[in-house]
Amino acid sequence: MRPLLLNLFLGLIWTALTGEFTSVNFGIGLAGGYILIFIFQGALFPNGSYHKKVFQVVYFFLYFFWELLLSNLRVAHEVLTPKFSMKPGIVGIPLDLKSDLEITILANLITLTPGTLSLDVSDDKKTLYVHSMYVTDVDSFRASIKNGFEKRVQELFQ
Amino acid sequence: MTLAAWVLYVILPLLSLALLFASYRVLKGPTIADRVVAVDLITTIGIAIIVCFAIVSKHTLFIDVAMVVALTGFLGTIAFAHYIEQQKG
Amino acid sequence: MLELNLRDTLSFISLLIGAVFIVIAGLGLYRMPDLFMRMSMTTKASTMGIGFIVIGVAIHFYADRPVVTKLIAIAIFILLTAPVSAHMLGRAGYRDALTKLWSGTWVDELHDQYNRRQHTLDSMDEAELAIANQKKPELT
Amino acid sequence: MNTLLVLPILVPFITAILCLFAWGHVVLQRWLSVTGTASLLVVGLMLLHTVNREGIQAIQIGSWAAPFGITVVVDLFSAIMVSITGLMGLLVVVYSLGSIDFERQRFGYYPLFCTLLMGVSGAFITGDLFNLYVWFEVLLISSFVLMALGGERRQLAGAIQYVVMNLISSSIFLAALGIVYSVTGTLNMADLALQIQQVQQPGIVTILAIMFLVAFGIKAAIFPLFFWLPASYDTPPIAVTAIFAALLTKVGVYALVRVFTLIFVQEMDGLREVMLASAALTMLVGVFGAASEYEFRRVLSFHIVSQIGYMLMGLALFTPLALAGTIYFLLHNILAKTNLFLISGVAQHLLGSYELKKMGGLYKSYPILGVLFLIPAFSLAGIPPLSGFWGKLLLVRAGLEIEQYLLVGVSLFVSIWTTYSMLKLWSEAFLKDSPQTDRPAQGLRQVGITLLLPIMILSLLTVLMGILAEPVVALTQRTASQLMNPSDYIQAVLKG
Amino acid sequence: MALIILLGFIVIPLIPLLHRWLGNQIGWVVSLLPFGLTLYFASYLGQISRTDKVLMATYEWVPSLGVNLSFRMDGLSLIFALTISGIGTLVFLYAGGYLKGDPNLGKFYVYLTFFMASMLGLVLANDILLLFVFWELTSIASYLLISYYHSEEASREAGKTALIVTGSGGLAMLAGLILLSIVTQTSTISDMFGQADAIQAHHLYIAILVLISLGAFAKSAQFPFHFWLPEAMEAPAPVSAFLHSATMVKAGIYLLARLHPILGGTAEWHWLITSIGGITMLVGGYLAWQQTDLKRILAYTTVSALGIITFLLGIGTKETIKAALLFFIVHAMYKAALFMVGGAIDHETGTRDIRGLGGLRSVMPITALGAALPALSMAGIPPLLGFFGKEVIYEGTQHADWAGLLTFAALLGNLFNVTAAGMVAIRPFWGELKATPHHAHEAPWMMWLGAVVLGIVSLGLGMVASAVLPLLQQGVEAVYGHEVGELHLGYAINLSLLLSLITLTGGIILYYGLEKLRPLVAPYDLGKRLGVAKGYHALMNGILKVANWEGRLIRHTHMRYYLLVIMGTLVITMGYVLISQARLGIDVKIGEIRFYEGVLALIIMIAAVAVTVAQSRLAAVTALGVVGFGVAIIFVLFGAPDLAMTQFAIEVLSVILFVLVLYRLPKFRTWKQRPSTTIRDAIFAGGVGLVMTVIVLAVISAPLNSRLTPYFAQASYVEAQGRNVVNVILVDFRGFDTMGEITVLAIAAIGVFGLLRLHEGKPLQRKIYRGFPSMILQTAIRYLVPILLLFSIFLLLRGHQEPGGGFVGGLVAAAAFALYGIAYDVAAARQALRVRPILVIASGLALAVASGLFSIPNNKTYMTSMWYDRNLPALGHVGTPFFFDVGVYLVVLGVMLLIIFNLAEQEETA
Amino acid sequence: MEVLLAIVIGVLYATGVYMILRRSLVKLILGLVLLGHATNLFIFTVGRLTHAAPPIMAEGEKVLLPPYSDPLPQALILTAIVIGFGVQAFAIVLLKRAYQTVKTDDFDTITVAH
Ligand code: NA
Ligand code: NA
Repeated sequence: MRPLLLNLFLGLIWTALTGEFTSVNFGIGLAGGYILIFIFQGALFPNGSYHKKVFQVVYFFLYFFWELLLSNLRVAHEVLTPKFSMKPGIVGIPLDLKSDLEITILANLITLTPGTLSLDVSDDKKTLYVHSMYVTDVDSFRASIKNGFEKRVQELFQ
Repeated sequence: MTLAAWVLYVILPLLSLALLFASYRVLKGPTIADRVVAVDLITTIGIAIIVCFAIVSKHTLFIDVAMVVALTGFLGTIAFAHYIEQQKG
Repeated sequence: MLELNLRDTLSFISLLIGAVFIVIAGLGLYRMPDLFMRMSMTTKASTMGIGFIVIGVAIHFYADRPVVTKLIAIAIFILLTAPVSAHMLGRAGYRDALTKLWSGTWVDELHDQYNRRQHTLDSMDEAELAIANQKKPELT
Repeated sequence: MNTLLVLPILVPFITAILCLFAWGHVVLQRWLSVTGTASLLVVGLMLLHTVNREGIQAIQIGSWAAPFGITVVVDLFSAIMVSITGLMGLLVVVYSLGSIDFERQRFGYYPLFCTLLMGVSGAFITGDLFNLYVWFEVLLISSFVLMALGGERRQLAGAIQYVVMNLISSSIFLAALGIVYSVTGTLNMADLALQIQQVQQPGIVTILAIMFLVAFGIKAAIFPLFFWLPASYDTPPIAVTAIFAALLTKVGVYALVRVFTLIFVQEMDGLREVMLASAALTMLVGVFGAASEYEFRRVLSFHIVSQIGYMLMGLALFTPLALAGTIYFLLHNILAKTNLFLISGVAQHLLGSYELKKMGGLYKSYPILGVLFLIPAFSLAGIPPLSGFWGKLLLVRAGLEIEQYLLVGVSLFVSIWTTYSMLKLWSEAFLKDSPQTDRPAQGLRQVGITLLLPIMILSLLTVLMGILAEPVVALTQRTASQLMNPSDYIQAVLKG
Repeated sequence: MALIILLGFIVIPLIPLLHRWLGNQIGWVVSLLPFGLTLYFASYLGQISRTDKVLMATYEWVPSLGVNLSFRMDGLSLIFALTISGIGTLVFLYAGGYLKGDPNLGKFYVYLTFFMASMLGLVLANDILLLFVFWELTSIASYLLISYYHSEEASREAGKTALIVTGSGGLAMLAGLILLSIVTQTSTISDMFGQADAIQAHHLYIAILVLISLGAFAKSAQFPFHFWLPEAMEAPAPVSAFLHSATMVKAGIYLLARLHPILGGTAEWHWLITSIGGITMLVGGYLAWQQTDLKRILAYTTVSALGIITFLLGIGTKETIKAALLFFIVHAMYKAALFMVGGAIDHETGTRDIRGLGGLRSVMPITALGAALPALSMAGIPPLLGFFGKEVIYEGTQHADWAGLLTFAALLGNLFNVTAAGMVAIRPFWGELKATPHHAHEAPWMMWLGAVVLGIVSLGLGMVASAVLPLLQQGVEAVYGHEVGELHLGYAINLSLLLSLITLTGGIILYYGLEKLRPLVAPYDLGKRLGVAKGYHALMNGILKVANWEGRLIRHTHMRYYLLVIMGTLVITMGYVLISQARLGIDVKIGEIRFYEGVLALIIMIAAVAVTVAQSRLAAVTALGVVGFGVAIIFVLFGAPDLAMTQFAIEVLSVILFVLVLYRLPKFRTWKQRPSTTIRDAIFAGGVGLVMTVIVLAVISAPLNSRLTPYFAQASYVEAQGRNVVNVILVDFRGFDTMGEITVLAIAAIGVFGLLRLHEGKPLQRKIYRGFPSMILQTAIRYLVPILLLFSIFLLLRGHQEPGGGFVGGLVAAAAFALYGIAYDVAAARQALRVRPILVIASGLALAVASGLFSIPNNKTYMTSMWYDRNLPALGHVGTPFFFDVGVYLVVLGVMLLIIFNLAEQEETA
Repeated sequence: MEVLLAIVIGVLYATGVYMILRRSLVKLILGLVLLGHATNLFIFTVGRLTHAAPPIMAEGEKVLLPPYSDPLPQALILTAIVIGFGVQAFAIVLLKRAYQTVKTDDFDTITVAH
């Protein structure tokens, strides 16, 4: 499943790059992608499967961009005003997500949101450590992550 | 004034300003990670300058350059990060 | 600005927003007191900034489909890679003994879980979470 | 014909590539490189034959007419140099078979050796100044690696100095190329010869000439740019030193001769005094350095410097006879000096040291080796009728003809001190009794034919080049007259 | 004639074989050669002496230089040739006895034959350069023979001294000979004879005369070069007899005689040659009788005799020339004989100190006879030939200008000879038999034969003196250059006879007063006072001191100072040109500088300065990265996208390299340097910068009229099928450059590989690297790697038309694998690549080379591009440049991976 | 801009030369890299600057129409950059090895070793 998707994805990128939206070109992109995936299959897909959730994806992205914009404005304010009002801290978030991909997406989303930064994942992949500029309360911070991004990522992959 | 001129006289100077800030951090540090963060930002600003320059020059070719910068710049940062960790061994 | 048509105006506004975000990222890098906050600022502000700039350029070259796709590719690529490099750098920075957390950093739950010798990182068990939840920031 | 002209580059290159494919199969690499170098020799001789008969040959790589593409041009000078490169390559590779340790062979010795030859040949046959830079870099990087390969302490120290000097030389060369293009709009050497006369800013041309003099002067190891050589040449395995001694500084000399006879002819007036002084000082510092040394290879290394002085002398005198002298000297020196290095390697093999104080007794135990040593040693000292004599004769005569008495005096004085050094080597390593009484005498048979054969051939050639000097002298004179009349060269390149 | 001369050289290789077969019997067999030669030359006696015939033979040798194998046998040559071969025969025999049992006897005969052949060549050469060749060969032979006992340091040193001294003279002579040939436009001696007037009028005449004389003086041990000859007595006796008395040391005299018709007859000649000869004669004689070593006495008398002959040649009248030649013959015979006797005594008794010798006539009667006859000849006692030798000398000096002075000088010189004759031939044999280290016996026949024969010949010729006249006549005419009228030799009562008597008496008195006189003159020891030998060694040591000083300087000077020298050379010369050439005409308008350009320039400059002041290595590396990045942006701004791409990619990889290498190295000491050093370096550096800035401004002041670019603009698409002109240049117009370039990369990678894997000549084990994996990175990488690879192929394929190409493509591909290696580990990345990087490199190089070969079957030059007519999907128009670019791609990929993988693996061992 | 670039080039040369005159080998190599940048920029500048006009033809054109940046210096610099990189890579590793073997970063100690 996932290899196939990746293959399509690569084919699309190829056509996008070459800028020639012809069937032949797409075919070549597919073939090229197939070859690449074939060669590096073992390295790329040791296990796991891929679930397709197009609508969730769209919704998810919209949500994400909104969050991104908001928090960007917040830090912009922080930088542009002379006084610092940060309450930074590093907080461990217990994870319900299981797969590497899910955790990675979550971590990256957190990082992309200004003010927060995924520092590390524990070796047993059960805790994500996040640095945030605004931790007024550890508990509620944890909850905001869990109810925000984590929930949505979970939905995406169910 | 055309868009190219606006880019030339507004956008590129702004980006240069950001470049100055970032350069300050490269020189100042204090830790190597700080410098790398700054270089990373410089790379990003570089990408911005290049794509904007495509407007100024009316040559879309420069966007390809930006792609190369984006792809390889990532490698640079990762490598740095990786070896900052290695140092602790 | 009067000489610009609507498309150019949109394009310019987008570019301007992007450029401002990038300047903010630069300023953040300049001003913020520790590595993690500098990273917090720059990784996203710049991502945001580059996003808007790419959009602005894409609007300008809207007719040139390969160019637009390339620009989108750049944006996506940055979106994909920026957090990964931030994570890597942040982790490395944290593990680097020279990196100092800002004095205002009031909680560090990672500290006790990370074994500097073995480079192992434990997760937080229930008990630790419970204790941690009691923490409140000191008022400064 | 067309293809023959690129073979000096392609033959060693393809050999190197095949060696890379044969990575891990040292025996195969050995055969490949012997075959490849032998082929290079054949190619060189064929070129020499062709050029000798039909005049200067030029081809345009990729069929792009000069000056737009890259021209390969072979005149007598080039053909001679390619031939000698092939010869030395073959002999030193054979010597390497028995002298380079297995580990070095395993880590790319042979392909590197071939790319070195490729770069050297390329430098000799290219007709394009930037392309010359490229081949220089090919031979330099090969030499860097060969010098450092093995990673012994002394090697690394030597290599660092060698690398640094050459990088600086390359920087100067490159910057000069930028200026060349900027003021003439061309890179083709023949075209450049014409365009440089149109340059309205003569000061710039002088600066260019100085830059080339310095850039190539570093590579050729002339005064005051020579010191990297004695600091580094005694550090790698002897076969490597030998091939370096044979070819590398000589490429620098070749380049100096080429640009100053073809391109900066006008600038010779202004730079001549500088070159004459540099030639004299190069001879002197080299020979004095050698006199102060008591290590076999270091003595020889300093003599490389000294003899570069003679070659520069010929260029600085700038008469057909003098240039013939330079070329003759070049050839003679390649044969004799390489041979001496090879012999020093055998001596080390037998006695376990290059330190003259610890050596001795070789003549008693291995009289044949002694004879083989005396031939190149006396030749280097200019003793007739060995090859060195004719080189000296040509240069001295050329100098006297144009009344450069002081320089001639210096060259003769240096010749005496060369004799002194050679006698020192002979006396210390061969004549005196070995101080190491505990070391069991090894038979010369244990040295192996791969070590002795190249030495024998070189000694034989040194003798032949002296006794049957006429063909060589005549050839160098024709070569010199070709160089002094660049119009043939220019025409051959630009006619299409 | 040439064959006869070559005969000696041809025989040489046979001698070691002969020695192996015949052992100690080799002596008399080898002697057949000189004996045969003697007969050969003797056969010309009649022809030459009777008919004025001059035999000539010329073979081309190096006609390009006008040097020919030109030989000439006239009276002078024949006198010398006969002496050489005749005495040679006796010495060859003698050596067989003297060195009997010596394992190196074969070698000895090789040298001796080599010498004889060379010496014959010298006296028969009719070409001054050919003569010089043989001249040098005799020096070499002499060297080899003097250092024959090479285990002895004294022998080695003596040989070296002899060679250096005669060699130095030889080089001066070479210069003189070349000048002579420049003046006369020939190097053939006989062609010069007619040009004497022109030569002597030439402004170079003095130089020629002095230079050639220097050579002759050094070779013939004339003052002040005489000191090498006594030192050369370290050689075995046959050598002393042959080379250092009879023949080789006469070469200088031969040369003066030979060139007398060309150079002689002038006041300069007279003064120079006569005075040097006279001084030598007196110094040699005076020093001779102060010696106690038999061979040294003989050596100094030889010096003296050489002085006499030179002196006579200097005077240059026909009488003195006659005297010189006759004395040459006389001296050769008696001195060779006496050296052989001396050798025999040494051989038999084990000592050469005359104070320890006496009464040997009883045990060595034949040797005593062999000594007596030559000694009588030496003392000038009739009826031996020596008598005439002395007579003609006085006859000559009496009739020259300054007759009184010259005659007195000759008398003194001869007087010493009489004394010396007594010392060597009477002292050891007469009186009481003294105990010696060896118990003396008569020498074997081979060792006395020579002396006896020479003595008898002296006697015989003395009794029939007219026998030598015909030859002497030809010799004198050859030297004098004109007919000289008929010569005479005979007994007559005249002033000469009186002088001879005075000489004899004085000599005898001196001989008897010797023991008393020696301590008297000791305080005025001329030998020590003059100290020429000391002077020579002091000179050599002085030069060696300079050399050692230089050697130390070079060994102990830091490389950095050399760099400073180079920078200084450049700055000063170029600065001088810039300042002195006002014509540079810098004419650049400051023009518009855009704000962002200014900022960029500023950032580059600040970063560059930051590199120099950075406190940590990685700080410097990051600053350097900023410089590179800035340069790349400049490339963007000025229309060089390909350049910018490459610069960016290379910059990233450079940073990785630096990080890989530097970060794990322990902290280094920082080197405190004195402020003065820093300032000095800063000034030099600033100078270089300033010069380069000025050059830029100067160069761009004139318009650039490129010959090439308009062509590229026209032909790039039409003829080379590419829209990206830079790429077309790289893979087609100047593809040859690129071929070299990828070779450089390949070699560098192999070099890195070798450096990392070989340490102190031994292989290092590859360390399996274990990093600190990040799950996040690994997950992201799985998606990024294919994208990067795809992008790299994209860059490769479209490079010919748009920015990109094999190089950047390869770099991006390498980046993909490098990322994979970081995220997982190197082993995984190697596995992902599947092929060894070195094979990727090899394939790339092979493809690049092969792409150029397609044109060859089509009869086009190498690398001529060939295009497939039809468009292929995705690839578009395919041609050989495309394959070339694929080769580049593979090479770059392989190179980067070879370097990065190995560096990363080595990390662990750092 | 040419004047400004000329100054930048001067500064790069000056800093590069200054660095290669230091005692530290690391600095030496950094200096060589700076010299490399200086040289590339030097060639670029003396090959004349043209604003924003890459020597690449637009789709459909058959010849390159002026104004365009001179492609030849670009190609030359590209070659020089790549060659410089190769040499630099080797030099860096040489430095590493030298450090590991000689145990010092001191250029003086290394070069006066006999
Ligand atoms: Na050399
Ligand atoms: Na040194």
